[in-house]
Amino acid sequence: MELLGIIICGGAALACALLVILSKNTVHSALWMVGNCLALAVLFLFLNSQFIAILQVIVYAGAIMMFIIYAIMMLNQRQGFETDILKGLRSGRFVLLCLFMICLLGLGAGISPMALKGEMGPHAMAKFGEVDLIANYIFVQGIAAFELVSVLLTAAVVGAVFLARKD
Amino acid sequence: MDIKKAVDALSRQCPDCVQNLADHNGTCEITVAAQSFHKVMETLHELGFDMLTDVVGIDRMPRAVRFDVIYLLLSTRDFSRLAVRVEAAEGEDVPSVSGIWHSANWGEREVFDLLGISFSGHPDLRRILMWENFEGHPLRKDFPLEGQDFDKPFDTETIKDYF
Amino acid sequence: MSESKTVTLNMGPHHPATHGVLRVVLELDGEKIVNATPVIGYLHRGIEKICESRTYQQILPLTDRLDYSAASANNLGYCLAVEKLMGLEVPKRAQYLRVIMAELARIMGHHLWLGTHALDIGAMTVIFYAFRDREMIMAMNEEISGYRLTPSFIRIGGVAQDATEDFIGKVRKFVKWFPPALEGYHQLLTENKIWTTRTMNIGTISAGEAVNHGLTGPSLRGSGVAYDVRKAFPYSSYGDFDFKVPVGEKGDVYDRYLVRMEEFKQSINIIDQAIENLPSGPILTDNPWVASPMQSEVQTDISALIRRFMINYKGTPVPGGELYSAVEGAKGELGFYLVGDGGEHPYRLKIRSSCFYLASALPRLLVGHMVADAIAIIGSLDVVLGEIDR
Amino acid sequence: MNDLFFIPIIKMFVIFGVCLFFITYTTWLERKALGHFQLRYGPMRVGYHGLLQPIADGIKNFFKEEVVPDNADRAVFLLAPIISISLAVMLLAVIPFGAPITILGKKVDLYLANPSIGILFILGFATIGSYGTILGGWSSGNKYGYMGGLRASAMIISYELSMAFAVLSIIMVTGSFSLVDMVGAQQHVWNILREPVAFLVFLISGIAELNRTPFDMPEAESELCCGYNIEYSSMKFSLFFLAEYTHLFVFAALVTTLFLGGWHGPILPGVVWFFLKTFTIIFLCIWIRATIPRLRYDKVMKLEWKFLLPVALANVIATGVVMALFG
Repeated sequence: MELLGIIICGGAALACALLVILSKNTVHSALWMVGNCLALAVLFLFLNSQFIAILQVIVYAGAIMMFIIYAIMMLNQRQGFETDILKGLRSGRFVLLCLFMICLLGLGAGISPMALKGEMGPHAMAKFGEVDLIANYIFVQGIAAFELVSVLLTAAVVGAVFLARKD
Repeated sequence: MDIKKAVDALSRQCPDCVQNLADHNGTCEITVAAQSFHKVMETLHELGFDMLTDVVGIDRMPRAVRFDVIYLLLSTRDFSRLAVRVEAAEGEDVPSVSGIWHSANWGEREVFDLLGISFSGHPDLRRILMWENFEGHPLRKDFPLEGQDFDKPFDTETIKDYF
Repeated sequence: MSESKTVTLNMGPHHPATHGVLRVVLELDGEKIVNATPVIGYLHRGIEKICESRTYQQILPLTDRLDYSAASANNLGYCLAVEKLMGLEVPKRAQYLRVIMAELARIMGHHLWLGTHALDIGAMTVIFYAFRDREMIMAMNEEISGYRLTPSFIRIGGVAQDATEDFIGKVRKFVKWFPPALEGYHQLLTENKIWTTRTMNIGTISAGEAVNHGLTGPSLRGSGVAYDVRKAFPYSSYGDFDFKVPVGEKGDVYDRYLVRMEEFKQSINIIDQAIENLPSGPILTDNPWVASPMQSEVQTDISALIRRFMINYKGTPVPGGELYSAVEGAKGELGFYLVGDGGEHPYRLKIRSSCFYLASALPRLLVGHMVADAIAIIGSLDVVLGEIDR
Repeated sequence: MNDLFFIPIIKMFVIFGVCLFFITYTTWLERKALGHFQLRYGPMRVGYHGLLQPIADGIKNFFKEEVVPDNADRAVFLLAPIISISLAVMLLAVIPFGAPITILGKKVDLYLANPSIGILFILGFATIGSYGTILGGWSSGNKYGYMGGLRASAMIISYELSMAFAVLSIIMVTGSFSLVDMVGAQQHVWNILREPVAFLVFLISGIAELNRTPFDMPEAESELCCGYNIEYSSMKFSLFFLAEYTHLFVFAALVTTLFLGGWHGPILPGVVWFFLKTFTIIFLCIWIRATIPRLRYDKVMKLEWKFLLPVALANVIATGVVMALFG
């Protein structure tokens, strides 16, 4: 039952991901990306991590994709544009991409059993109450790294805004 | 401003341009020749007639010089009116004053649209009330009021609009 | 990616906020307007052309349809022009009744403006308060003339009929009732923070530019030019009444709003003075060419019947000549350039429409603002398409 | 086993049925209340004081012609109202309507689900639901719709933040993400007394997210002639309309749950209290709509980024400080 769900959601995520790069229309691509995020969120649910799942929905499917769609809508008013990369992807390089993804899948299949055993594994989360666990990881054990990353991101944002300024 | 004084000042600045001075039921009116018209209007603007109230076109059809164009001026300082009349034959241009008064822009467009008097130097002389490919000028006295061609349909195919 | 960064937005002629069939083609950069082109003519009925083949009396109802939100003021302007050409003297009582009707019409027009302007900016309740009061004036119109919106009450040479006691009572009641209602409008809008941010410093036009663009009426007075035809060229006994001409300072949407709100007060003030000092006497000039005989005369006197028939079907010959005569309509200077040739029809009647020139100033006012401001600016100019297109 | 299987399904039908009934009648309430604010009666013809009006509207819209513009992106155009309504209805699942009641000797909770992340569920899926608005505007192939969609996405991106921060301070006070726990924590003191600033921020940003006056940017009828739903007709329009009112209802229910003590209240049963409070908030929204003009788009953005967000952040910090000192 669970495995079936995982297979369906994983398949959906993969299909969405493929459609992201194969859609002609940019907004459609972005929409498939939202679908991808949602499928991933459901996968997280199967891993018993509700919190991560809902974060996936709020942050990625909600906020970030909203930004991206806003930007796309702002830039091209419904005239779908095809860049060279997209054209290339629909031709021979598509096969290459599929190969790459299969490799990735294999890699994931090899790694995941190890990862799922640790303290962050689904069974541990179900037992412990995952928000506490994650909060503990981020704000107690990894506080220094967390703060450093936030400073780095802030600097990156400031830099990006500075570079993107019109004059 | 006393209208008489203004007209005197005008005659001093551009002599011989005022062809006729008349009083139409309380509104002073001067008739100006087309060639000195623009200069007269500039002078009047400097003399304080800062608002162009309206542009009136009249078709006097049997007359040789067919059209009258009357510019109604107003001074908002002391509220005095002055009408300036310029005559134009068919096919003759009247110098546009839309560079002096912005309101002349639409006023002259309307006269152009409805009477077919063109204004030289007008920045945007298009039809305004009638649609673009309308034929004829409705306020001319020889415009047919009824007949076969009277009620032409609005043709969206040939119209060059903003899109 | 795309060559032009601007979007063309075709606002109107079917748009809820363009007050009729005004069409403005906006060129937008994001939400900012970089270019605006008003397109008019969708309501062009050729009134000026029709007038050339109608008798002077028959033209009167056409003038109602110019600025249909304040119809009586148009009647007054037209009648004054014809009377001036004929050299008619109008009895004092008729003049006072005309003033009352014209000022009621101005209040009616301003009611429509206030309601729709506020609705455009998003305050949807004001229009119902304004229309409640407008309804009272409609009832007065109906009482005195039989028509609610387009009374055609003011006639060449006087007015259609004498004011009834009922009408006078209604006007008195309205004069008492309206100032508190006006306070209500003020409470809803004037101090409202959102209202002030939406209207202050929007659509600003300096006095010089406003004059140059041919703005008249409240839109010009909002810029600080105290030009009011009622004061500058008094007509129809306006000299008898004591009233102020409110002016603004900056010439933005808010100032135009305040000027109109103050005009409500001044108009009600004029009506109050006129109704209290209403002189007695005839309501129609005694010139037999113009004064259509009363019903009672027609029923007893054959010559009166013939005369009435002649006036109504053949029309009144008006001496030749040209003149320009203007009144202060609800939107600004409403002028009639009348050319008579001695016959029963005018040779040419040019209507100086205030809204036409208000609309011509739209590009100047809109550029640089946002789409939402465009709505506020169009609302603040208070254009009526019936008068723009004629 | 049977109980476990049947009760959620029955509950689902009851809750969605009752809520959709109330939501439909919210439209009636809005029209009636607006009418009386504006010296009118509102709907009067269909049923006693127009009571059957929502049903008549539904039937009418059902039989109207479906129009899909040539210029529209057909798939997205059809998808948009579905996204809107389905995600809006999903939100009803986690709202606790009342204290547990006993039916036939069994304890029944008056909510469909109580996930440990209830409040995040609502925030997340409300955002996803607004894709319906954005895509509806974008796909219509109409410039007004396009601008409405653009405005909608900008609004969501902005106001989501202050809303989340207002919720965050409540989470800090309650110590839980579960809506049921949040109501439980308010048995004695309502959160509105503990977190008045968060309440105001939540109310304002909530009204903004609902796209109601004075923040009705995406559908400003006088500017954009209805904005994002300009090309929609028939049932598709109805779905948008219903989704909008569902959001209004959920928002009011959320304010009740987070700040007004949920189902707690003396004498009357919990469910009654819940709906009383919810409809008070809905009435407040209608009242605001009847009174206040619309803000301009850029001012709306300024209000969020320069005022609401800093206030909400400061409130979170203040809450933390107070909790650290006295908690």
